Amino acid sequence: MAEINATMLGASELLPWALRLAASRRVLAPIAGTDGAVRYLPVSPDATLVFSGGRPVRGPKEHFMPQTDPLFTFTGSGPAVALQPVFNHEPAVIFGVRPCDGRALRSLDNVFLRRRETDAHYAARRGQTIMVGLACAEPGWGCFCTTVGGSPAGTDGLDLLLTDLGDRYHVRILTSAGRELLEDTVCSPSSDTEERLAAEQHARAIVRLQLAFDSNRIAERVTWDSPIWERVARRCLECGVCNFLCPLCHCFDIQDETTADGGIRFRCWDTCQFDEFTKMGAGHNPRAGRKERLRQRMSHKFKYLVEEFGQAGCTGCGRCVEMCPVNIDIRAVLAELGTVPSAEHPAK
Amino acid sequence: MKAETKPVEKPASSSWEPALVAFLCNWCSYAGADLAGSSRLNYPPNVRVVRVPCSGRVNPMFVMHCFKRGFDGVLIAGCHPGDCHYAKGNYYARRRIPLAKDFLGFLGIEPERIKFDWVSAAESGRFVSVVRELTESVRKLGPFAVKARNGFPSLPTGVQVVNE
Amino acid sequence: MNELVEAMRGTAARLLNGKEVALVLGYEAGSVSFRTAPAFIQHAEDAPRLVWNPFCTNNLAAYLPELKGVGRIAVMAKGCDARSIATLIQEHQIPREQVMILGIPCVGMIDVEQLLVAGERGPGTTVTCGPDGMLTVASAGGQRAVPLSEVLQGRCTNCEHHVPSIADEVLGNAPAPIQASGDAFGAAAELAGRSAEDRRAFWRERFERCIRCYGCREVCPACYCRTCFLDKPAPRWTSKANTLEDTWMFHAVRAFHLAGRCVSCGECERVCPMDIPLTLMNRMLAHEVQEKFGYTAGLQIDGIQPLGTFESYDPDPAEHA
Amino acid sequence: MSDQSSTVSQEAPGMAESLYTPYLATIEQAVQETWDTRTFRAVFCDERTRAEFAYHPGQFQEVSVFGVGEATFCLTSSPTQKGYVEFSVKRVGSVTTALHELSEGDTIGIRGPYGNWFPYDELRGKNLLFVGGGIGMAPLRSLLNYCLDRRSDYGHIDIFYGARTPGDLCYTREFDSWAQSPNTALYLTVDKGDEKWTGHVGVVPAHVREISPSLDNAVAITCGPPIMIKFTLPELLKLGFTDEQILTTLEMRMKCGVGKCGRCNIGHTYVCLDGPVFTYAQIRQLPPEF
Repeated sequence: MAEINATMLGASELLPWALRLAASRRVLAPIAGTDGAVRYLPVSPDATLVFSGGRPVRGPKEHFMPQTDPLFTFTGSGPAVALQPVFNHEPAVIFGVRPCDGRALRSLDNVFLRRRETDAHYAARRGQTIMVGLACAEPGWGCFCTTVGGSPAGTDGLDLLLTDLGDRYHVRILTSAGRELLEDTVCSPSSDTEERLAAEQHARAIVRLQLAFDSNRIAERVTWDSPIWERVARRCLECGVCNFLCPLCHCFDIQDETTADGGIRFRCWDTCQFDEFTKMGAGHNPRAGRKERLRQRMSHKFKYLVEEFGQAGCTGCGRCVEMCPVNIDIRAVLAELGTVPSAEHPAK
Repeated sequence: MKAETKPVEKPASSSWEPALVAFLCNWCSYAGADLAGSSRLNYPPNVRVVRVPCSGRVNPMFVMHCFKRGFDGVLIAGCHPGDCHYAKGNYYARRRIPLAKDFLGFLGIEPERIKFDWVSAAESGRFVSVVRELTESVRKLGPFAVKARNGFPSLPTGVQVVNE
Repeated sequence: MNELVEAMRGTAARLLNGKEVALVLGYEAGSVSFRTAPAFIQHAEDAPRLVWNPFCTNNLAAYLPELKGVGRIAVMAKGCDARSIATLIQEHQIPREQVMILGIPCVGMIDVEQLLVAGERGPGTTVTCGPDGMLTVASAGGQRAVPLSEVLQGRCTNCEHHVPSIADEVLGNAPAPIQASGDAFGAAAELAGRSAEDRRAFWRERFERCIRCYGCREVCPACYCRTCFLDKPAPRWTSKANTLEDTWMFHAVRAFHLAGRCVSCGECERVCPMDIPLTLMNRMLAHEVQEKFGYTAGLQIDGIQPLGTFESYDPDPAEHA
Repeated sequence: MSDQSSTVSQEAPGMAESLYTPYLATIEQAVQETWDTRTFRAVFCDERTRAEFAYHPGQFQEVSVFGVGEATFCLTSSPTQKGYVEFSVKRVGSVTTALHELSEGDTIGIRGPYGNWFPYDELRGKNLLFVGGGIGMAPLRSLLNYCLDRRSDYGHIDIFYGARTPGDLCYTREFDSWAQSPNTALYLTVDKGDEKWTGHVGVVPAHVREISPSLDNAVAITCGPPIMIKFTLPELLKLGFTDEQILTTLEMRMKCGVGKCGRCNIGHTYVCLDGPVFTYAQIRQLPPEF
């Protein structure tokens, strides 16, 4: 018998299902706070799940890469120091993951699992997390996933993909882990009409997304000596909004914090836009100015990662576009890079 | 004040005693506290004294740091107006500290946890009563950080101190 | 409004051609119709890039402290921006003669979050601003007209300084003042009226989601310290760990550093990706500073700010002890 | 709080150990090299680590002072020196300052070794020219002592070493043994001498030019401040070295040392993984951002 790869779930079943799953693992979903701000938080019976609208400003990245991630604790000082490793992980399910954020995990996987040695902290969380995706019905004005090879109904990195059909969800089953998850709820087979409705909804979202720039051979056009860097970087404020909201920016710092009888070594998000990111102890900074740092951000995403893994470090989620305080629109920069001639760095 | 101060250890609530920091100006209030000691006056042992050159030296950031690190109350004491060793340091403090107190109140720190007063080198009795007042009002409010488990501040989100 | 744009471009070209200034800071079209970008105009032929509309929200004063040495700079300044510049001059961050304030009478800036409703936040939406103060939002769902006055940013609804009080030139004709509909201290007063526990809970929920991107700090014209207390390795006042305490410390100290200096331009709150109502703290402090010391930030370019001075008759804590 | 229900376990099921947990080590000796530089000799606390911590000249490690943080240092000891590791620390920031304040017997953390290394096998039978400046001698010392310990494997060795003042020269206690090794020449110089200095005065590149060591079948290994490298390279090229015959080691700010934290990249090259040792030919392929 052929395996069923799609099913239907009543909209009212969603929260009860999530709560049932929460009995045995950590279950996160986009949940509104008292003032409406949405975050991926543990589900609770009185939670307001936000499944409509565009992707939340704050994505689920922090589940895999917590902003502050303890690595180990230490006690004692002087000659007597003892270390205690900390691994924060547990089986988890994340609901309402947009395809751009799901796809972003591929890029994080490349860095944490494939670039030489495996990062056990990330790997443990990644291996135990099931991703219940939600097809994006309302792309934001900054979105450009289709330009970089994604789709509002993309399935990369997801185990299930839900499509909102009003009173019910069309559920596409993508992995066996996703299939097992469905054993905890009541599903009904999808009809041809429902299949069609889901496909139409996907198509409607895709149609709305225009190609923002020519991503073909983009790495070759992200040039070292382009005059764009200087011009665009001039208005950059060097905050970390773009990097911290990015679903696949992964750079981190490692720091210590002391507690009453020892301390904790943790890593925390860091951003290449801050001056101190590459500043060395004696004061030399290889990326000394905002021009260098803007170039690093754009080049890392559209050149270095492409050269290393064959895939751009961007899924077109549009967060940096929409949230940049000074309207540095990565789409516009990349579109212009394709047109502005530049004196190339001799070696490249 | 050394910013790297270790956080206060939180004793079990049954034996809880307010943990207070007192910023005392070197010329008056510290001498007043010293006199209280040498006069064998009794005062609550809850304060950790930080000697500062002048009440004007007390950056409101110091006060915030105390609460951040889990203390339950803060005392700032200096020379009476007109008596400042540096002529006017305490006048600056008289603007900054009350404003900081109001502001911290806005963030949810009860005003009774912060005391700003004048204590001269001769006023050992006044020092004792100021410390007593603060200790008792903080005792009534209860511990700041522990209570704040459901309030504020709390243990770091996502950071677990495994030894706890 | 077109007249104003013409005046801006003409003035910028004149100043640059006449070598009166080395740089004109203004606004240029953004990547979408409801955003603009700060523009750095150095040549008269680039002056036509300048635009003006109710999306020119950035406070360009933020760029001034690090543009020392560039030469004289002309800055397009709304009422609030001009107050920021005045504060910078007062704090000796830029000499008065190095900055030419081109005052722009402002009818208020649009809160885009409020303007675009569900269905309009997607690709392809355009907003046009009519001369009558009406906005037309065209989206996949159709067209909609909204009066500007209904979608103003919070800071603009209670703005009392929409015409720059300190300017070398005021461009265009001053429009009818916006009727201040809100009380600047209103929301802060409401919070101040709650119990201490409620206030803790309120801030806890908001600070807890701070991602420490420091957008608020970077966009703030008054946050110009070369090394912020946050970045000092020793003493280390806040950890890079985004614990609640550290985030609390960051916001508390930052707000307090702005007491008597913040001009309520509201940029910190606008750029905050986590929607933390940062200006509540600034408003509360501005209100207290006004009440206690009778001082309003940004209305003068000389003198000393209230926390840098004192009066012998200031209220004494011992009196009510 | 109920939302902090994450489990804390010592080991992730089926997962490798954390890349970020250091080995504990004890400071056995701290030598004051100059007014701001100390060389630490550390011995791993765990006997197995002591035996298994194998490294090559040119590699680096992450050193922890618990409660202060971690910083990157190259290994300056030679793998032929068994039982301990050495690294030199110039006092510039918070971790280096904390290291300087430690005493013998204190515990530190060490992760590593990381990065690539000088191709000491390929260098066998070749003549070697070391050119070091200031603290830049630290990584060279590892290779130099390795070669001197296996003297017969290598050809002639010329060592150029310079610093700002005589007081800034590191490893002075080893100068005699370097100079007295067979078939080895040590050329010292300082930018500015003092009353006791009788040696050469002048910058390193000029010293190289003056001596103009004639070496065939040679490889140059250089490390020092960027300005020294900048002026040394043309001298080496004039001496007939090709881009492939010049080795250097690059320094970038690092946190993880294992290619994850994302700050030591020069273009798509991660210095922690693909470096720190590069030939000049490789460096010319990199964007000029170091």
